[in-house]
Amino acid sequence: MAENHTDHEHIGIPGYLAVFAILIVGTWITYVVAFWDLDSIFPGANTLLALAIAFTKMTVVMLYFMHVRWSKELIWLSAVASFFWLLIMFAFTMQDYFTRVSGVFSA
Amino acid sequence: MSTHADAHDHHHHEPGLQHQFENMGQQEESVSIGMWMFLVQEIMFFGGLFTAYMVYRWRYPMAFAEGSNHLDAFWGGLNTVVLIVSSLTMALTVYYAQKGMRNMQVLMIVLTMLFGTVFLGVKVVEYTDKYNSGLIPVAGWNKKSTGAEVAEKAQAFAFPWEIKTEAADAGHGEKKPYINPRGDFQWNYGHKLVEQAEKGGYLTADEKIHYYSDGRFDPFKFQEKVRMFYFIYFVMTGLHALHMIVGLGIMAWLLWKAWLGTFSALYYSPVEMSGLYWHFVDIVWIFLFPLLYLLGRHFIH
Amino acid sequence: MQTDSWIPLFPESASSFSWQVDALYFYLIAISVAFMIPIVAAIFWFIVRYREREKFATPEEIHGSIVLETVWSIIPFIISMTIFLGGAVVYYTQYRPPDDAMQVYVVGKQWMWKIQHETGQREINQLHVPVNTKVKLTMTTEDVLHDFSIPAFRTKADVVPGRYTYLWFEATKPGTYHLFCAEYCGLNHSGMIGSVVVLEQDDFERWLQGNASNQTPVEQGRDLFENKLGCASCHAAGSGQRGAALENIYGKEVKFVGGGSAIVDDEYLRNSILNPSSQVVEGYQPIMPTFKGQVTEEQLIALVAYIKSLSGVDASAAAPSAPAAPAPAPANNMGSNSNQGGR
Amino acid sequence: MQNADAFNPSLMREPKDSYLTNGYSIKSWLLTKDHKRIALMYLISISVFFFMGGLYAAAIRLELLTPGSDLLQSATYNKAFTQHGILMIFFFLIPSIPATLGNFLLPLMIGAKDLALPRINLLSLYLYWIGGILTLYALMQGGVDTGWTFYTPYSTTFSNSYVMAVGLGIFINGFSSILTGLNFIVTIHTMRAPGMTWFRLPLFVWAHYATSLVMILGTPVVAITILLLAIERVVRVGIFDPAIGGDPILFQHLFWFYSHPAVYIMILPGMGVISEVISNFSRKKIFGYEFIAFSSIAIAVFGFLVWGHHMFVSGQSIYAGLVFSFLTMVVAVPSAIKVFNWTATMYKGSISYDTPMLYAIGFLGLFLVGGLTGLFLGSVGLTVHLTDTYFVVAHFHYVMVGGQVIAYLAGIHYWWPKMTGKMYSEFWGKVSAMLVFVGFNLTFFPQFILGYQGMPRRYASYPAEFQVLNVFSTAGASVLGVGLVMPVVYLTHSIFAGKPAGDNPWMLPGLEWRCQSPPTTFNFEEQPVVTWEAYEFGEENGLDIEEARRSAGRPVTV
Ligand code: HEA
Ligand code: HEA
Ligand code: HEC
Ligand code: CUA
Ligand SMILES: [Cu+2]
Repeated sequence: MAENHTDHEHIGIPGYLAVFAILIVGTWITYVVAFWDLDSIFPGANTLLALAIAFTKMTVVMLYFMHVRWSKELIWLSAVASFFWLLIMFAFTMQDYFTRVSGVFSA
Repeated sequence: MSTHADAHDHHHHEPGLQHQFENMGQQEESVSIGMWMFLVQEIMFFGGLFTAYMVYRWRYPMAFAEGSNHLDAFWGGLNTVVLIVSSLTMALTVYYAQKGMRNMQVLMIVLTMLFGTVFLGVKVVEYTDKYNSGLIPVAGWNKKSTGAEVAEKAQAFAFPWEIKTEAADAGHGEKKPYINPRGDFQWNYGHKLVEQAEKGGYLTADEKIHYYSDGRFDPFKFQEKVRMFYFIYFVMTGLHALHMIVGLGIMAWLLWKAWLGTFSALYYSPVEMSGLYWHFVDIVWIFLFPLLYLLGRHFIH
Repeated sequence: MQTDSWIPLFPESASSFSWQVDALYFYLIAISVAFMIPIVAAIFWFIVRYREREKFATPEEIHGSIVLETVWSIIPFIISMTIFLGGAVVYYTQYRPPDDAMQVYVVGKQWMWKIQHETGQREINQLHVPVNTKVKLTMTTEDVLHDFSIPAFRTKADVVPGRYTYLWFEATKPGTYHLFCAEYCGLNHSGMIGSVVVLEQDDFERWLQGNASNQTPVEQGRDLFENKLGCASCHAAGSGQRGAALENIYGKEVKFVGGGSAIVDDEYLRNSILNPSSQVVEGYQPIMPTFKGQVTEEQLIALVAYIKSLSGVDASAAAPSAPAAPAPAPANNMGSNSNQGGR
Repeated sequence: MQNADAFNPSLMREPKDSYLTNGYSIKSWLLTKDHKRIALMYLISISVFFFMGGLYAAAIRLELLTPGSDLLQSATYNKAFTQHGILMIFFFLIPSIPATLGNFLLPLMIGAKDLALPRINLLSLYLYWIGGILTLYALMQGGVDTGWTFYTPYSTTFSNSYVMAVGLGIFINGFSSILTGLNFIVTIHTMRAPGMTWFRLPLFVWAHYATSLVMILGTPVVAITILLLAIERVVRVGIFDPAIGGDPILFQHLFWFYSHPAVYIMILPGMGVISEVISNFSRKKIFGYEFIAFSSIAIAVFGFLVWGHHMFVSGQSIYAGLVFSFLTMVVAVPSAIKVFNWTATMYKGSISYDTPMLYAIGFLGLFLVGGLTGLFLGSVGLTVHLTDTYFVVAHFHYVMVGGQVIAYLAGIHYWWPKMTGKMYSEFWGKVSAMLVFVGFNLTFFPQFILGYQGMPRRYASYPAEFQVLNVFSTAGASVLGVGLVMPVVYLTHSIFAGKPAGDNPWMLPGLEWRCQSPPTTFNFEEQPVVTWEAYEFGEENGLDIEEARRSAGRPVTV
């Protein structure tokens, strides 16, 4: 922001291209891996891997394309907090579904 | 400290400084925090959909895998790449705006818009294919076909899953003749996964309840779960596409501003903010692609 | 329902665990009073004692006190944990049906409660149960959410379309108690009320005799088939039928116009009634109207049982265990216009 | 930090030149970016919605006078309470304090010329209007009958009322709320005057910061939920429909994910007002400033973890019920901390009995009852009996009407001289405060008893044995209604005939009292520099108390 007026460069064109390369490779890996049966290693492995790659991609986009790396703590905080809140929503909704069968209300 | 400008008088010493601020730094910081708060809001907005996706994918993994297998991973992948490229050009737009390089800025904005449009174009192709194949979950919104083309095959009254099509395996979106006089949702690609899953004992108890009637696999019930997948698919990608369209609008405005040479090393925050928005939309797709198009592929291959 | 309690305005308490709920209630009232009295007293004391004596006075500053803050955070926290634990214990009793309970099936429907006993008796908006006996309700609904609520027993539970929920109680006093629908369900929500009648064991036995189910599902099905729904106008036995012959079709294979065939089973029969045109039997016109939305799940069960009986399949064996409730399959077909045939 | 403003001729106006006189045309109001004008327009709009909601309440109470459904048929009654709930919650209570007092005072309190994003502020007002008009249109067409909670599948497949239009209205209104919250957060971060550190902020500002967090993190979820509901209704397929394997309870999860935190949108600003009023009218620094400030944030954050306590009997798992019950107890603690600190603040103060203070004391008592009965409802075993009865109705009216509405009235009276430059009639103010307090208790206390007796809510007719208490309740509502109409009359009257209030009628140190009443368009002639802590009443902070006593240009209290 204001203080950063001088350091416009951030990572420069080579940097941006590198991030781009990571994204493309990430996409390619996701695509290929989706056809392997990793679930035989442990159930959900496919999902886990796909999401892990997606998270990595998101992180580099946020850090470099969205310049979070050079931003104030507040921006960091809001980025992290929003995912934390998503997590709350997912976790507390799913805790109901995961435990329903064993409960008395079971379907 | 800069001179304060009166509201009635728009000649600022610094370009674009609004009356309520003391200086440019304060304004830029405000705008940037505001934008991030907006993005937080957007994340929660899509979050509701992801929650729904999660619940039902957990409940009906096989139906979701089936549904996802009939999205076209090629087009989806292509679109991912297209969007990533547009993100790159967007990032470069900001870069050139900061450098005050008008021409490169304009070029990058045009490229970004171009890729954005390509993305939407591909979506149109995909949606059309769903329309033609009877995969839009809303009754009456699919292509209506009396099935004259296949009448001779005497399948006019067959159950949909009995219509043999090769498309289930080929899966590259060529049109397959089918009968759908009222344009209903028509899942006619069989239920291979369930057959396999039945053998392998994969099905969860919950799935059994929801796919089975009287202990036997019930294609009707299965079809409805697949339909649910397509509902979620259309809402998620539809909202995403809506965001793309809004994004294109913003980019058009930006293009005009950049053309006029508004942005410089001193004043580029509109470019930066539009960039944040564009990247956000990209990030949503980064998740949509594997979740909708890819998960469950390995069951078949 | 009112009340032999010595506390004024206190509702009848008539189930094995209702005293627990009441105890918890009084515990909470005690806590509330214990907090209200000092706080309100302090407020009154302060506003009187420290009332403004001089306009715009500037009293001495007091900044705060960590000790006090800690004390008044920890004490409420501990107390609130006791409230939670109390609630948890009672909840556990309320929502854990015992295994040895008498079974009753409940189906909610806009705007009535349909109840069927294990022994076949049916009731509407009334539930007769014996005193001092554990009763377990297995409940669902044909349309929207409802809630089976018996205030005197201090328990209730929502009924949810497409799945079963459960409720149990053990009534401790004979009498008649309110039964309410406590989840908003549309127009006549406040009319969806009834009563729970708790009888002495003997009276209950007598009641069972008196109300012995005089119609088995098959009989009920015949009644529907011949009179109420008019199926017989097309399907009556004999020649010249417009509708397909239904005698002895159960378990057989039928062929469809345009190819394809199916084995006739419960699900097929059910589907033929709900979606006749999805599978038109060879040799007939697709003229049978759909009965979707016109027959209830119960009636479907009865119809299927009757049609099976035409093939000599004994449906009555299954009758008692066929609950009034529909199969776990979603009971509500109105909600979806999903086209099941999709031809 | 002297600022060029002081030398800006356009700001060196006659004292009577205020934001109210800066342009009289309709356009100067509709296109204004001035937070104070926007706040006033909000004030008028929410009052309209409040009285419409109140009329529905009157209809409800009249119908419940007798056991049968004689005045209103079920169909009408169902619409009455639904529309009462929707208007009151979405169009009155949620914007009540933030959009009026918050909008007006935040910039004044932190020493800014305006909110950081004035155009966004105006946009939020317009969204509020569009949403409101759409809703009113739907009500005119025939209304909705789903209850304000819109539970599926009734709302998606069974109700044939105007769910779509109202849903859309609420959806749009949601974005108004989001934008307000966004604006506040930005403003509090970037627009504070020099010297106004975080811990010198008035607690009103802290409360609004916490509220804004909830608005931003929660509201979008209800927006998407209502969107899904609307889509499902239109295209007749969706994810909540049990007929195709959807789960109606998922709707409840998503709905309450927002709507529980939303009840804190509905109380935190009120708590902010009460912190101000109690401290200022006891002329004593607030007790435990940091604890009140952080408890607001704690309420906002932990408020997101307890939504399942609205679903104890809905068919969610037993385990989830226990978890949510546990967390509900945890969120009650920060509220307790606040109550204790408020009480302690009055100790050794110099307490005046002006109308705002009377309202604030009323708030303490009523919120206490409302909050404590919240604990009844949070205790899962007890809720199984109490849920969906009048006990719940009484609980939430105690916290919403007894809490927020009364805090709102306290705030309106407290800042009325600042907003209009006029003093209202203290006499009538006190009468109204008394009437509201008495009427309120008479209306809603009997409902606790009714609830424990088992009278279900949303009932147009009820068994005859519940009648006596219902008659009390209706009688109380009439008193309450009169009490609530009175402020409208004497406040309006004061605009035209009230005594001029002066810039600082209560002799308080806050920044908002250090600018002109009513303030000029840019609030401060020169940018203020803050050198004092919040709530310091001494003369050394530039308050000329002696002079004020001498002139005593205001009615002297008891
Ligand atoms: C302003 C709005 C508001 C506020 C602030 C609250 C505050 C609280 N509410 Fe309320 N609530 C509603 C509005 C509100 N509620 C509404 C609208 C509904 C019904 C919705 C519908 O179904 O239509 C509802 C319903 C509702 C339910 C569901 C009832 C049901 O339908 O079955 C529950 C259950 O737990 C609950 C609990 C609580 C609790 C624990 C608090 C706590 O935050 C209260 C904390 C305060 C205190 C505890 C008082 C001060 C403390 C002390 C003096 C010290 C003593 C304290 C301890 C020992 C811990 N509320
Ligand atoms: C901000 C929120 C808010 C406010 C302020 C109020 C205010 C009031 N409410 Fe309401 N209420 C809700 C939110 C609110 N309510 C909600 C969310 C529900 C649940 C809806 C649902 O179930 O979906 C509900 C439900 C509800 C019910 C339960 C209906 C049912 O379940 O069947 C009742 C019954 O007594 C009631 C009564 C009242 C009364 C008497 C007032 C009074 O405080 C109102 C006083 C105001 C006036 C009376 C208007 C001003 C006066 C005049 C215009 C003069 C003319 C009138 C007279 C002289 C009488 N409300
Ligand atoms: C308007 C005349 C008509 C009425 C009324 C009617 N049906 Fe039919 N029904 C038909 C015809 C014609 C067929 C054969 C064509 C088809 O399958 O749609 C048929 C087929 C059936 C079949 C499938 C028979 C088979 O051999 O596979 C069943 C089961 C059935 N009907 C049950 C019922 C029941 C139960 C009712 C009443 C609730 C009913 N029908 C009312 C005309 C009717
Ligand atoms: Cu059924 Cu309310
Ligand atoms: Cu809540």
